[in-house]
Amino acid sequence: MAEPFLIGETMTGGYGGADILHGCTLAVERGEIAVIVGPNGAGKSTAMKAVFGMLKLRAGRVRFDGEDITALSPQDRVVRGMGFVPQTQNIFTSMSVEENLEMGAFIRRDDFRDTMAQVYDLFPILKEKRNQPAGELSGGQRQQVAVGRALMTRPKVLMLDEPTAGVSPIVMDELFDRIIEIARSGISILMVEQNARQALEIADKGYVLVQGANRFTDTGKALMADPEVRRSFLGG
Amino acid sequence: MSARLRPVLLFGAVALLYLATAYVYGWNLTLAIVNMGLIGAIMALGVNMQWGYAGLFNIGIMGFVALGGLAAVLISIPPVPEAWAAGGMGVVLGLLIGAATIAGAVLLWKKLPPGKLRGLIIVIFLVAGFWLYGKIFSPAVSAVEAVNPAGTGFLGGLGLPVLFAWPAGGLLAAGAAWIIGKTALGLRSDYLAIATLGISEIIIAILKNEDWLNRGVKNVIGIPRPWPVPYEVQLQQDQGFLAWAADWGASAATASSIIVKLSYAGLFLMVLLILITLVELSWRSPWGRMMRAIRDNEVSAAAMGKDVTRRHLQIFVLGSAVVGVAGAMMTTLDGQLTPGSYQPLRFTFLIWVMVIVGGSGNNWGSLLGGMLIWWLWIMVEPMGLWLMQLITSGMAEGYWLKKHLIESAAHMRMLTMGVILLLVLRFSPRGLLPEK
Amino acid sequence: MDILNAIVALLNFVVIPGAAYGAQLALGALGVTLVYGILRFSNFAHGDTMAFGTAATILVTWGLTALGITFGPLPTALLALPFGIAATIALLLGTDRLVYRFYRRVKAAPVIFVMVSMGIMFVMNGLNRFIIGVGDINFVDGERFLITARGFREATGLAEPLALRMTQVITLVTAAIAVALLFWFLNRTRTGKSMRAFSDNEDLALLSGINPDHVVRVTWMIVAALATTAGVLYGLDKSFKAFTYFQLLLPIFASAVVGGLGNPLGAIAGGFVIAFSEVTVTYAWKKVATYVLPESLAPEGLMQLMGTDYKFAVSFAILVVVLLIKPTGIFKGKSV
Amino acid sequence: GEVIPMGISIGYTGPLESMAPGITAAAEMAFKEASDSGLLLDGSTITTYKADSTCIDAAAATAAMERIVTSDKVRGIVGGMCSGETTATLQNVAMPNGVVMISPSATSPALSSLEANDLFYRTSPSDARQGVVMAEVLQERGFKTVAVTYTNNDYGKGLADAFQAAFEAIGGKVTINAPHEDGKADYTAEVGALASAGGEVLVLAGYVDQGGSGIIRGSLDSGAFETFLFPDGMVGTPLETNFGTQIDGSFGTNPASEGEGRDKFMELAKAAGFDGNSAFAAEGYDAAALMLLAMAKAKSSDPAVYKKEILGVANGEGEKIYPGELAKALEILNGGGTVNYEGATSVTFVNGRESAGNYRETEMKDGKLTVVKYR
Amino acid sequence: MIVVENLHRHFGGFHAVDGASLTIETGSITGLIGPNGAGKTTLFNVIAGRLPPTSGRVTMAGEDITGLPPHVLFHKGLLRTFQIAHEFGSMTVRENLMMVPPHQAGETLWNTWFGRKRIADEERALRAKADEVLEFLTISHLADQKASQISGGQKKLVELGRTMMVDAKIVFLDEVGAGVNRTLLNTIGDAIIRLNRERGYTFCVIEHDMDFIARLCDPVIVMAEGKVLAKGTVDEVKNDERVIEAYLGTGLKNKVKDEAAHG
Ligand SMILES: Nc1ncnc2c1ncn2[C@@H]1O[C@H](COP(=O)(O)OP(=O)(O)OP(=O)(O)O)[C@@H](O)[C@H]1O
Ligand SMILES: Nc1ncnc2c1ncn2[C@@H]1O[C@H](COP(=O)(O)OP(=O)(O)OP(=O)(O)O)[C@@H](O)[C@H]1O
Ligand SMILES: CC(C)C[C@H](N)C(=O)O
Ligand SMILES: [Mg+2]
Ligand SMILES: [Mg+2]
Repeated sequence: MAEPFLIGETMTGGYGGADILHGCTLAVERGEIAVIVGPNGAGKSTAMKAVFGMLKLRAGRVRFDGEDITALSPQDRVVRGMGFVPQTQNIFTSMSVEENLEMGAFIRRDDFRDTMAQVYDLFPILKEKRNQPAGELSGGQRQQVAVGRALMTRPKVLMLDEPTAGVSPIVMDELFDRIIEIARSGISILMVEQNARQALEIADKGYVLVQGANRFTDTGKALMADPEVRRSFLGG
Repeated sequence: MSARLRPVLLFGAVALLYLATAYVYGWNLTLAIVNMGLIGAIMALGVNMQWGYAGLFNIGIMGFVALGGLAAVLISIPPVPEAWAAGGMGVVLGLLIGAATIAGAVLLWKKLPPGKLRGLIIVIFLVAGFWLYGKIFSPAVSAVEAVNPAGTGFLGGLGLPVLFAWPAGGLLAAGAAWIIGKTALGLRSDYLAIATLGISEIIIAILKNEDWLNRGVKNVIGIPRPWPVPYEVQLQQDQGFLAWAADWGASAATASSIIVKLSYAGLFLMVLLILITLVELSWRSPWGRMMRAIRDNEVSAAAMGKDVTRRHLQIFVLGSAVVGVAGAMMTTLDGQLTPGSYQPLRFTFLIWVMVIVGGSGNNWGSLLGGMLIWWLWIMVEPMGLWLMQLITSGMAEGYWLKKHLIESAAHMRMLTMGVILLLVLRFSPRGLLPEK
Repeated sequence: MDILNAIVALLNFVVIPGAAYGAQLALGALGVTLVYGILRFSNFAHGDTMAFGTAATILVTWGLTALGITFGPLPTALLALPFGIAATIALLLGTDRLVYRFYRRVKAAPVIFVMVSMGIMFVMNGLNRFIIGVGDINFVDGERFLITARGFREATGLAEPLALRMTQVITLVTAAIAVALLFWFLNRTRTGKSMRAFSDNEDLALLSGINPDHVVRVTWMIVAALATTAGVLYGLDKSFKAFTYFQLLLPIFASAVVGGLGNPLGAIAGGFVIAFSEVTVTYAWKKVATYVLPESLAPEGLMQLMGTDYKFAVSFAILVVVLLIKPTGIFKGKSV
Repeated sequence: GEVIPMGISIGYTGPLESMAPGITAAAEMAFKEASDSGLLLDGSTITTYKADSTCIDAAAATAAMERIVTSDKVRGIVGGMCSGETTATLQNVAMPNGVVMISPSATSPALSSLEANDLFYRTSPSDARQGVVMAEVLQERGFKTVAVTYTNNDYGKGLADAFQAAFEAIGGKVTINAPHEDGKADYTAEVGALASAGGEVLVLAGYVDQGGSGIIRGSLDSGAFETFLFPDGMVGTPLETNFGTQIDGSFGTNPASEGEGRDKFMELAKAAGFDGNSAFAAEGYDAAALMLLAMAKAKSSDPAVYKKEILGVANGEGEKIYPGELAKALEILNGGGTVNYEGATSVTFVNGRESAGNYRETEMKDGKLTVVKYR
Repeated sequence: MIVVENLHRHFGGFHAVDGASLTIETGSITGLIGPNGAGKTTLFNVIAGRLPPTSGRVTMAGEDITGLPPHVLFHKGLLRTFQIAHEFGSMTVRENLMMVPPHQAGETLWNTWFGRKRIADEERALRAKADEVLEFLTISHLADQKASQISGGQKKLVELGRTMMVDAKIVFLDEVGAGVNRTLLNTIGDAIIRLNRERGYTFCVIEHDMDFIARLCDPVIVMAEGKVLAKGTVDEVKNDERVIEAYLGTGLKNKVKDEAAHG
């Protein structure tokens, strides 16, 4: 099998103290959706950061589009076409909504008004609040800004850490909807989700992470069907 | 370096510095540095309480130090009866009227319904109050200041033993801090900082210009020494002491001033240890936990039932009181109050450097920082000269650069101080003894 | 006539000098506010940066005059200014590389940055005296006055003089241009926005592909330009002395804070608030009153609200009051 | 002979740093003269130690002085420089350690009455006297109303008050007597208040390296004042370099006396390569010389012993001694004789410790400070 | 228990809460749902004293509590959690919990010097209590970890844990579920029900997970644009057309599309 588009292989590392990740592997193919689930503190966010180069790895490597990028800085990864929405602190609170989106498009030299229109289309509330400082938004609205910002990058691979936390059902549906669409357009999606059932439903591949290591890896559907996974990780 | 070993090693290193100083320059100078270092450490302790414990950014330390100094004058200097006779009552009455005017205005503000009328009434009240105040206060002040201006020209103090001035300095500073806290503690970080800075400048302005209170810039000299510190001159006339000094093979002058300095050091150390113990006990209790919670996240601490404003006020007042005590101690040690010498660089920034270099949030860090930084502050001057001599030793006598460099040596103090501060922060950004 | 005299006295001793001093403070405060806004700390080394920039400019000015180059009616120092700015840029970039960068890497708390800047302040303080000495240096040349006191008296026949200095006018104009440019730059340009983004959330800025090193570099470059300009204009108007520049730090900070930290407009407003509060509250109205009031009512005393001994205290008291009403300054400022 | 350590405690940094080199050079010149003569206490020589008294920071001055006294063991000190710092170091260091201090320049009236154990003298007069001299100068020049501003410290305030009292006593009018702080960025407010109060002359009891210059600048620029009276703290070369002809017609007073002593001193200074006219330089020479002569008279370099001889050497009977004649004086003293040290400033102590007060009056002419007369 | 009458809260010209009136019955677990930006958190903030209302009134058990500061409300038994976790970062997780109980003897300076014994006893009890809560939340292993160094979900658990340290009368939970693992969320739901039944806590719960709401809440209040849109049982609300349109939507649209495409 050809190598996946983006892969973090047997990643081991942590925040300086004890290791959090123990040989964890995550991968996503071109145009596919991979979903990571697992208990709180399993290391999901840590793994995402590791893939994005925000954490020093003690072992393992990250390959992207056939190249080893383990040593690249996060900025350079952005330039290569990776986009990331962190779990927390994922907006510029003092800047207006529109400026947040502009910052998403920072590395783009082309005209990004189209993309912005699309984002506003997806999250109409943001258009209403375009000139308001993002820090004054409600929790769910902030989350929409965060995702919108990442979409503005037009990345080749989009990494989302719990994009739906705190958004209302209707927006969540829209969001998942859009994620599928994005994937269809050839962009790979790697995301962490606690709304796991909905997420796995649309996932091509699912990972269950426990204590920094892969516990289960399968297609989304298969994981959904596994009773143990359902009981222990998806809330029955 | 393990967490236990580190303090031991660092304190050992500072002790070595002092020992080396004693070896090179003698105990007299060393003890003089020790004494000021201890006072610096107490000030740093107070600031550390405010910053390390509550995140209150106070850069008005100088003001509280000065208030402590004022207390030393007001407590220990004997009253000047002629001045009291000339206008003492007028001054007191004037001050009372002034205070009543402000209190009354605040009361009116609270009691009256909002609106234009309220503003008008208050303005009229204030103007009338201050007119009356001026009428009574100004002539009284002139009368007081006219009494032997070269020698006294002020009301004097209570003539009590100067040791009482230390708690009194604390109280005075605490009182000022309470007023400041009541008004300004709502401000955030740097805004609070500038407000405190401003208020300390106001305090200094008052000390410099209100001659009836403390002779203003004419300085008050001759503040008596605290029990049990003797006077060198007396010691030098005491036969028993002379014999004893001769036994030790020390000259009378040296021995006497070492005795004096040691007595001060003993007093200061005692105060310092008592304060550190009290503070440490609190810090390691639920009280400390609560304060840290407030520091970490005020919003959430309030939601968990902690009265953030009250606690901020409490720690601000306490920390300032500690600084005030140190201020009174310093003026006692100096034996005189010189308002002109209160400068932010020396009494605010330097104390901050002590806190940060020592390690904010760590009381022992304040002690370490105080002793180390004060030593540097004094010793970088000769060290700078020495360094310059070293650098220029290869140059020909009379070479212009050599002359320029040696002459600039006095300015090396700032430079060296800066370099050392940067080095410490570089290799131990959270201070030498970080908060655990 | 008397009314005229009163107005002229007021202009000459309050309005013009107050405005010029306000603009000087404002220019300094702009630099402070920019560092606070983008790099998120109060830069205590700013006064000494200004001194360094000025010292460098003075050296070049001397060089130029030695070569016989002058700037017509304008001070030669303005010609030397670009060189001074360049030197200051080099200094600040060097400092950043050598010192600040490390603390950004380890994500040190703002107060650590403040302390570090204090360390740099000490070092620069020594450095400046080393380079140019401690004395008072007067380096203004060209036409010093647009209107001289004596000339005005002779021309108008008024008893009161009126003086307007070239440097005062230049300072005011420069301050206005600087704030407009800065405002435009931060809010309208890509680099400006990326700087604000960086100041808001460094990690996220990284994730947006913003190059932090670039942002920091640009910030220091602007700060160097502002500081040198402010320092040179101040020095031209008064005189250069390393120690005074250090003392300037206090009112400059006060201006930046009262205006609202991180806000360029605030820096301007703050500068004028501080300057005018110093000048007006302690102004002795006697002279003006003597002109305006009939002879019989001529005042005995100085008609001074407060002695000048309290001018600093008064301006700080005003500052505190402003902050009590608007806790983050006149224009909503930031707080870390 | 021994090597006698002597101290000089002067503000090398701080508001009067420009006066420091002159005083130091003069004092060192006296030390050298005595050392070279080989006649001081059986051919003893002198080494000097300097302490930076900063002029304003009493604590720093104390610490620096503590160092030269306790560790370098100096036997006498030329210093301090400014009055406040001098009081502090005298009480905290010199008296406890029993070291003699002779200040060349601390002029505050408060120093006249300080308890000092015979350890403190000054070769400059009290400002109480300078106030009178200033008033006389104004009167002679026909000025009736003046404004006064002073640097806000004990020196400035003491001098301003002394002047006001003296001037009003002879019928002059002081429109305002207001302080200014040193080292501030702007003096608009002060100049505004002074201008509003008005006056023919501005009496500026400040420091020339400090706020004093700022006040002059502000006054000139706004046309508030054109003529100034400069007391001792202002009489310095910065006046010439910074203002030059702009303040022509202004005048100053500072302690100094004319005559044989001064001329000799000027010659010596010229030979040694410094400006003998620099304020308080001559006093510095005298301070240093007096201690040495007292040592010779007491036949001891122990301050506890020689302190008692200082008055005798200065006010005594015997041969008059001028600068450059230390060798002669030492010879006389070694032989058991007595001398009357006149020095560069016609030293005669009054009040048991300070110079009686000779002043010179200077005027700015063509941008230069020129001596008009002595009084 | 809590009655909110015609409450308004404006930000500049924006009406975040725009005349909301609602009642939270004693002993109920009331759900509060609504689209993003409906004003739910703002409403909480006003009730809990974090923000002053522009107008309107809040009473608790008949007592007017409008505009009282948070710490006073805490002492009246009103607790809340934050939507964006507000942990005490430099303290350990256990300390985060131990600081909560009010009136600790050790919070008085005097006692910290002269009442050490009493403090020690009290601390032991607090510690046991905190460990019990941590155990319950399945994060015992984090007890000694700095709260700044735990995962996003774990922070929310600590946030919830704090409310379990005292006997509250009413607890406002702002999206405790967001970011919490669903299996654990079920356990939390059980705990809420138990606290409600056994200890008589009243709850008001904001949550976007309808399963969670359905399991716990009766009644459910729906907010939209600062006003109360609907109120009723879960089923009533779920089938309310307006609620579906504004908030719930019609489920995963693309699922249908997806199946069509692949099928
Ligand atoms: N400080 C503020 N300044 C201006 N507008 C604000 C402020 N805080 C909240 N808002 C606005 O008020 C509205 C209500 O916000 P609120 O946080 O109450 O929503 P919410 O119902 O809790 O939403 P969510 O489900 O997303 O958390 C939002 O549109 C928000 O933009
Ligand atoms: N900054 C940090 N420093 C040290 N340890 C950390 C830090 N952040 C997280 N950890 C630890 O790493 C482990 C994994 O955290 P991570 O954030 O990756 O979990 P997660 O799977 O994303 O959980 P959640 O679903 O709650 O977000 C946790 O046990 C946490 O205690
Ligand atoms: C050097 C002198 C100007 C000092 C001044 N006479 C003083 O006593 O402060
Ligand atoms: Mg996570
Ligand atoms: Mg919300």
